[in-house]
Amino acid sequence: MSTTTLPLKRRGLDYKKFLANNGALVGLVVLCIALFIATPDFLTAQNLLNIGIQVSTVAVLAFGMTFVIVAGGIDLSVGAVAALSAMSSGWMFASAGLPGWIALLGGLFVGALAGTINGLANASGKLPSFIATLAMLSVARGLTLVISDGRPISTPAEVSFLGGNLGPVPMPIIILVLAALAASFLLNRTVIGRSMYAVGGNAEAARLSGLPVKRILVTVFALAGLFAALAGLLLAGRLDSAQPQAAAGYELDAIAAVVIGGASLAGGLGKISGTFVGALVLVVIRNGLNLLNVTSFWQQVVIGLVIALAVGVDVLRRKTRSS
Amino acid sequence: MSTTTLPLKRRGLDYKKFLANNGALVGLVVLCIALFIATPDFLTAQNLLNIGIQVSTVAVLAFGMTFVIVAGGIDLSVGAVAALSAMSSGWMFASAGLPGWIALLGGLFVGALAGTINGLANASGKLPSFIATLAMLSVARGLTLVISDGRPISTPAEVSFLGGNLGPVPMPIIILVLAALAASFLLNRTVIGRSMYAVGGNAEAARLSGLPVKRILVTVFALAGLFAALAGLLLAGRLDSAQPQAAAGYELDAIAAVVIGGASLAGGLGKISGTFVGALVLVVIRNGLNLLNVTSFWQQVVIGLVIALAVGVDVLRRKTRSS
Amino acid sequence: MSQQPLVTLQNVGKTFGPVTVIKDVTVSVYAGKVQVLLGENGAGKSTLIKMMAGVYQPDAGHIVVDGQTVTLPTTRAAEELGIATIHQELNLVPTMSIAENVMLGRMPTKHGLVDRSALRNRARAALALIGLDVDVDTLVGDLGIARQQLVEIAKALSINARILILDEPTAALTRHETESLFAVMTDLRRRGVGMLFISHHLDEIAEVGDTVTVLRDGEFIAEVPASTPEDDLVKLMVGRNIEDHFPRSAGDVSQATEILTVDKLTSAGSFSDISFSVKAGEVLGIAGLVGAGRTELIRAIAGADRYTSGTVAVRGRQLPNGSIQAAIAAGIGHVPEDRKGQGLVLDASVNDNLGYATLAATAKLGLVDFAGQRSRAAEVAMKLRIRMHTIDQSIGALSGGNQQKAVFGRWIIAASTVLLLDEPTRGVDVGAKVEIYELMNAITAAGGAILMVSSELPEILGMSDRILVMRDGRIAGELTAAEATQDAVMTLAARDVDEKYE
Amino acid sequence: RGGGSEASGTKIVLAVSTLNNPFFVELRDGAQAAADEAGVQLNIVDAQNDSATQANQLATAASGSTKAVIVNPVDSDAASSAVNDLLSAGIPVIGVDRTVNGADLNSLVASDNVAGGRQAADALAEAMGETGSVIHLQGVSGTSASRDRGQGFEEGMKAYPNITVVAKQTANFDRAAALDVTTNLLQANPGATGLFAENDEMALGAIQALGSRAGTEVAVVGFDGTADGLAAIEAGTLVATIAQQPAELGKLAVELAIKAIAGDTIEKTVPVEVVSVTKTNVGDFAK
Ligand SMILES: Nc1ncnc2c1ncn2[C@@H]1O[C@H](COP(=O)(O)OP(=O)(O)OP(=O)(O)O)[C@@H](O)[C@H]1O
Ligand SMILES: Nc1ncnc2c1ncn2[C@@H]1O[C@H](COP(=O)(O)OP(=O)(O)OP(=O)(O)O)[C@@H](O)[C@H]1O
Ligand SMILES: O[C@@H]1[C@H](O)[C@H](O)CO[C@H]1O
Ligand SMILES: [Mg+2]
Ligand SMILES: [Mg+2]
Repeated sequence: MSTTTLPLKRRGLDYKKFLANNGALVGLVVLCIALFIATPDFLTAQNLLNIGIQVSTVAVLAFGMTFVIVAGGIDLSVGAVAALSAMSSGWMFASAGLPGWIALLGGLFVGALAGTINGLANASGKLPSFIATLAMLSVARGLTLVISDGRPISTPAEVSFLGGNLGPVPMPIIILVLAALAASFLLNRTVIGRSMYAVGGNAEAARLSGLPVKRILVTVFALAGLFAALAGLLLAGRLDSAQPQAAAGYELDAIAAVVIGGASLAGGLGKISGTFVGALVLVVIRNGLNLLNVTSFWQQVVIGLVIALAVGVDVLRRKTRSS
Repeated sequence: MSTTTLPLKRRGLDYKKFLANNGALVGLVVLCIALFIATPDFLTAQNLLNIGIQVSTVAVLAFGMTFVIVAGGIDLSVGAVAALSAMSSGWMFASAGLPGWIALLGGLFVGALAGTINGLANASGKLPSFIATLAMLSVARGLTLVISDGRPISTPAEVSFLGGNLGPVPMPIIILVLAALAASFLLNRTVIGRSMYAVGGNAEAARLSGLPVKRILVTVFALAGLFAALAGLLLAGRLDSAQPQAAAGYELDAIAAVVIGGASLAGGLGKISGTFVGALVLVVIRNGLNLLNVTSFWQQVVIGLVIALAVGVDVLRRKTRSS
Repeated sequence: MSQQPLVTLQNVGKTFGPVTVIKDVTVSVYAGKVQVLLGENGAGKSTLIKMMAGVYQPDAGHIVVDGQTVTLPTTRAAEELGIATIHQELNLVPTMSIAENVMLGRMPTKHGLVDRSALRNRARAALALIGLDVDVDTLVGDLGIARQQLVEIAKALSINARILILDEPTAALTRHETESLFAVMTDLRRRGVGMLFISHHLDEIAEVGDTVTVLRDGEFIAEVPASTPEDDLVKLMVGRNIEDHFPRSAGDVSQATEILTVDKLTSAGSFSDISFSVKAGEVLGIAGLVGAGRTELIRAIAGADRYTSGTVAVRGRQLPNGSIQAAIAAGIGHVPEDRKGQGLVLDASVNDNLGYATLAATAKLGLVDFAGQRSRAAEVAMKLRIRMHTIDQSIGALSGGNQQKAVFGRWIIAASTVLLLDEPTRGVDVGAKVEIYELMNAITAAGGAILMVSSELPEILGMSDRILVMRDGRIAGELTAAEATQDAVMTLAARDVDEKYE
Repeated sequence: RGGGSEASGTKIVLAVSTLNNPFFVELRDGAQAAADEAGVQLNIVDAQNDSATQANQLATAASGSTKAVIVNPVDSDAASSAVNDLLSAGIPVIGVDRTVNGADLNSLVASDNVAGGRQAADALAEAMGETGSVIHLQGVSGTSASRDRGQGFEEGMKAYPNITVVAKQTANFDRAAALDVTTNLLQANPGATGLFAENDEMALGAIQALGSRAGTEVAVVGFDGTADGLAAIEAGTLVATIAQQPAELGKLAVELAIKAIAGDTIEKTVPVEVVSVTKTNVGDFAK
């Protein structure tokens, strides 16, 4: 067989490829079927809309995180940056008196800026991304409190619109879809996106091949910051206010979504579609446990087990396939 | 210059080696000098004792984390496992009516058991350690709440003793020192300790060299669980009670301590002495900011900046040396 | 051979998913003999020996050790039967010391603890066997690739195996180290150790081998004595004759313009005061011993490392210090010495790996030219005869030689006119070497210039139009193609090598 | 457990901000007891102090067969849009412990945190003889409980010109954090004679840090009236705590919810006493 050299049959390749790229999908489907059997409240149009809305924040954060993890880094600051961006936006509107849409753009800018600083600290300052972004987590959360004096700030109508409806469709779902398309386009079709895989796979080989590794890393973190800002504004829109403690701890959810979605913290692997499935797994578990009225202490136990199982199903599947 | 080729001279090698292994030490020293100048309260015998006590929990957690990170993994569950161990110990004493010392040992056992489960999930179940331990974080925190019904349980005298004094010396400091010696001994002198570096540095090479990679990984996580239990009991001893939310979020502190101490999340690198310095950096910052009464909002900003600087100093130092 | 073999792979087969890599092959190793495996890149040599080493389990056939059928589920099981392996790809832990790497999995203990002095002593003894004299506390990650290879060899030697498998141990070595290794092999043979040896250096076969098993496309082709003439071996291996192993067709460059000009280039600690130029149509070879600083020089020219002083210019235009992108824009293509660590993204596809250097240049509006990249990659893969299952498979699963061709191919696609080659044919089979040499010819014929570092003297002598010899980070001398002989080069390279070793 | 009474089929959702704190555990217990007694099903969801999680949970509640919702908002502002969605779907919403700003709740059962903060200032001042220096331990930055209590305390302190607040630091409502922070603050302010903690958990951590000085040289005042807090008052280490009656809050909320489902008219606000508990009246509260 080893004779074939070049072009290459594609037997059922797409189906296999899809499953390989979306391992946790199997886990998600199993989870949904179980919930469908367990409670009639799960598979209702309203509940599915709820899930769509609920997944939006974590998924958007996780899309940004996907860039970082694909490129071999980690970003612990996304939750804090989300809060800082939304709070800055609220402040620009409420205290600085800027027009709502400028405040909205300003919030996005703050997120991208924080991400750029992460990227520079990592790429030029040679700080491990874990440390650079841990520092940013603390700084951004602190600044959020400073700006707000610990109080929520209500957001301009433009931001609240992000949390509302466009006709019958909730805006968070629209934004989620747009963010997914944009992230996936960036990662799959653009030079910078493809370069992220190379940098995460072997940064030295990428550098020697002439890829601008530093610039790529800065872009990666800037994008993570921008997506975090979008998630933060989305959240503020849903809550009609920027909260000083908004999105606290979400970084772990975002990383978990990316990893459940098939990426490796070692870098070089990851897909937006996988990340989306990973975020859905996390949200569907919580939604389902609420519907089933599992008591909140046991809920955490069950969440842990289901996360392990959802990823475990994928591991098992891969094992079976390869043998 | 370019003349030396082969046997590489050792000019002041040990001094260099020490610094190379303890990079953040420079950062710590700078930090201490700054605090010494800023406030007379810093460099008092009492305050140094306070720092010793305050660093004990995080440092013991971080020692356990060092094994995991050296072996190329990550353990997000240490904080939750610490709480579960202490709570189990309290429950064994208060509800099951077991003798205090059995409750103490029982607590340690629970921690090691949780760690072993992490290890098995990672090594045999092939779950990425991030996912396996994230699941354990959720499960252990949930079980802690279930056991305690959300209320603190007071601990037996044997556990409280861990938080007390032995003559003039605080027990947490004694335990800290013993834990550091044990961890460092394990990592440096034993075969399993050295094998952890091999597994983290190049798992494939370790496997091809006949090392029992799975067994090593299970041991690594079991040790992390055991150290977490010790930290949890120490904390409970200091508070005379096991708290359901004890050590929440400490996993990030523990990981940060290890990374500040010079380890890499890619595995294969790390030292107990470095981790200790890393933990001290975190605790000294917080102690200093309390002494200086920096307002709580700004405190977080400053903590972030100092973490970045402490590690940055090391990066700078290495740059200067190599050029 | 009436004697019972130490180990036999009996009618073994191996498949990876849909790909059959080994089909019904039998090969034996006898005490005191060196069995050679010969085959093109991707013929299945490494796969075959991995079954003997306990890395892979055969899908068909069985393994016989001392007349008993055995299974080797782990490397440890193989080691317990006295089988030690030097793998083609280095299997070292970069963050650990040489001593610990040599003794990995077999740490000496005292009272259950690592016995550090025994550890160092045994590691030193192992290094001494192959004449590597470095501090055993040095981290392996700080060593160049050649010394890492020596550590890997020392590691296997220290096992005191009855059966030693050597998968291309000489690929990264210069003649000097190769001779030390052969001396050890001769000694082992005398002591009754059976060996299985793989190399693409045909001259080495007669030197150390007893019998040769030839594989082609995973199938057994022939077993012949090691004294078989090289040409016959080549024919068995590739199925055709190779007329000229070094088909260098140099033109007259006396009137040609200088393409690459290096002036007083110095990098503190690595090399100093290096000046030379390469003209259009010329191949300049750089010879030297391991550690002479050749790799550092090449990396500095390529922009991979910063230098302290001096200048590098391409076609008269000075390149900025430490800029790989500027170098590439000026037409430079750099094939690094460590393909695994520096050349390839192992988890990425062959297609992606071939295209990295041209990703940005061929993009439109920042969007990747997928179709174009793919057709260019396919074309070059075909031209270089890269043996693979599909162009979308991860490059880590290709055989070593085919990986090397892919690194080369990246710069062919980029149409580089100044190639900096660091051990360009390491691990490449004779047939493919000639293909690479033809490509070098094509590039020089089109007015390009090539700077080639190689530790393979025949390659340096056969392909260079001019040879610089480096020693201790300086240029020790220059030879024209006409004056260059192995002796002349070695004399310049190693003039006071003995003093240096102590 | 909530499932006990399918007979009536009435499902009430209690959305609580967190159950990681004894205060809310007691609130939950009070609510559960009242639900059991009335034979209704009580589903309890825990937002773990995250406003967005709570919004998700409220939305999920709206899609089920829920008859009424009791909400203990993580943040009073952040809950409004989710609560308004419930109200416009015709589901009655009762607030408990904290109000929901910008929503027309059917009823609110609460104690007043700002007033409680003022009472804490008075209790502390009295114990200190209206003179001395005070350390103020704050809760999680940015939470309404911390904000309101801090605000009330500062307002209350203005009446005592001879008392100065020498340090104000956060200990995150957490006992262990309070132990370390208090230790550090005492280092810089060895002369402090009073300490206000925005909850009992922090007060207990501070007492641990003070050791034998607690209750003798340094007066400590907490907030909540948890079981451990009351025990500390009896032991003399805690001077006072501002007791809320969480079980009572939970019980009243469920009773109001049942009335609202039945269509009865209910009071818009049901105040629950916040009591300064000291050694003199601790006997009335012991649990
Ligand atoms: N893990 C694997 N998965 C899929 N294919 C593989 C794998 N390992 C090897 N192959 C394929 O098997 C064939 C034989 O590879 P092998 O490494 O044995 O060749 P080799 O004879 O050692 O070549 P070289 O001289 O280049 O080292 C190659 O085509 C390679 O792509
Ligand atoms: N950080 C380091 N510490 C110790 N030795 C080093 C370090 N870096 C490089 N060396 C050694 O310096 C020597 C010079 O390296 P270089 O790779 O340039 O030599 P070379 O002539 O290209 O030989 P080859 O590539 O065959 O090894 C090498 O032997 C390498 O092992
Ligand atoms: O009212 C509660 C309790 O006082 C608790 O201690 C912290 O959170 C507040 O909201
Ligand atoms: Mg091979
Ligand atoms: Mg070299």
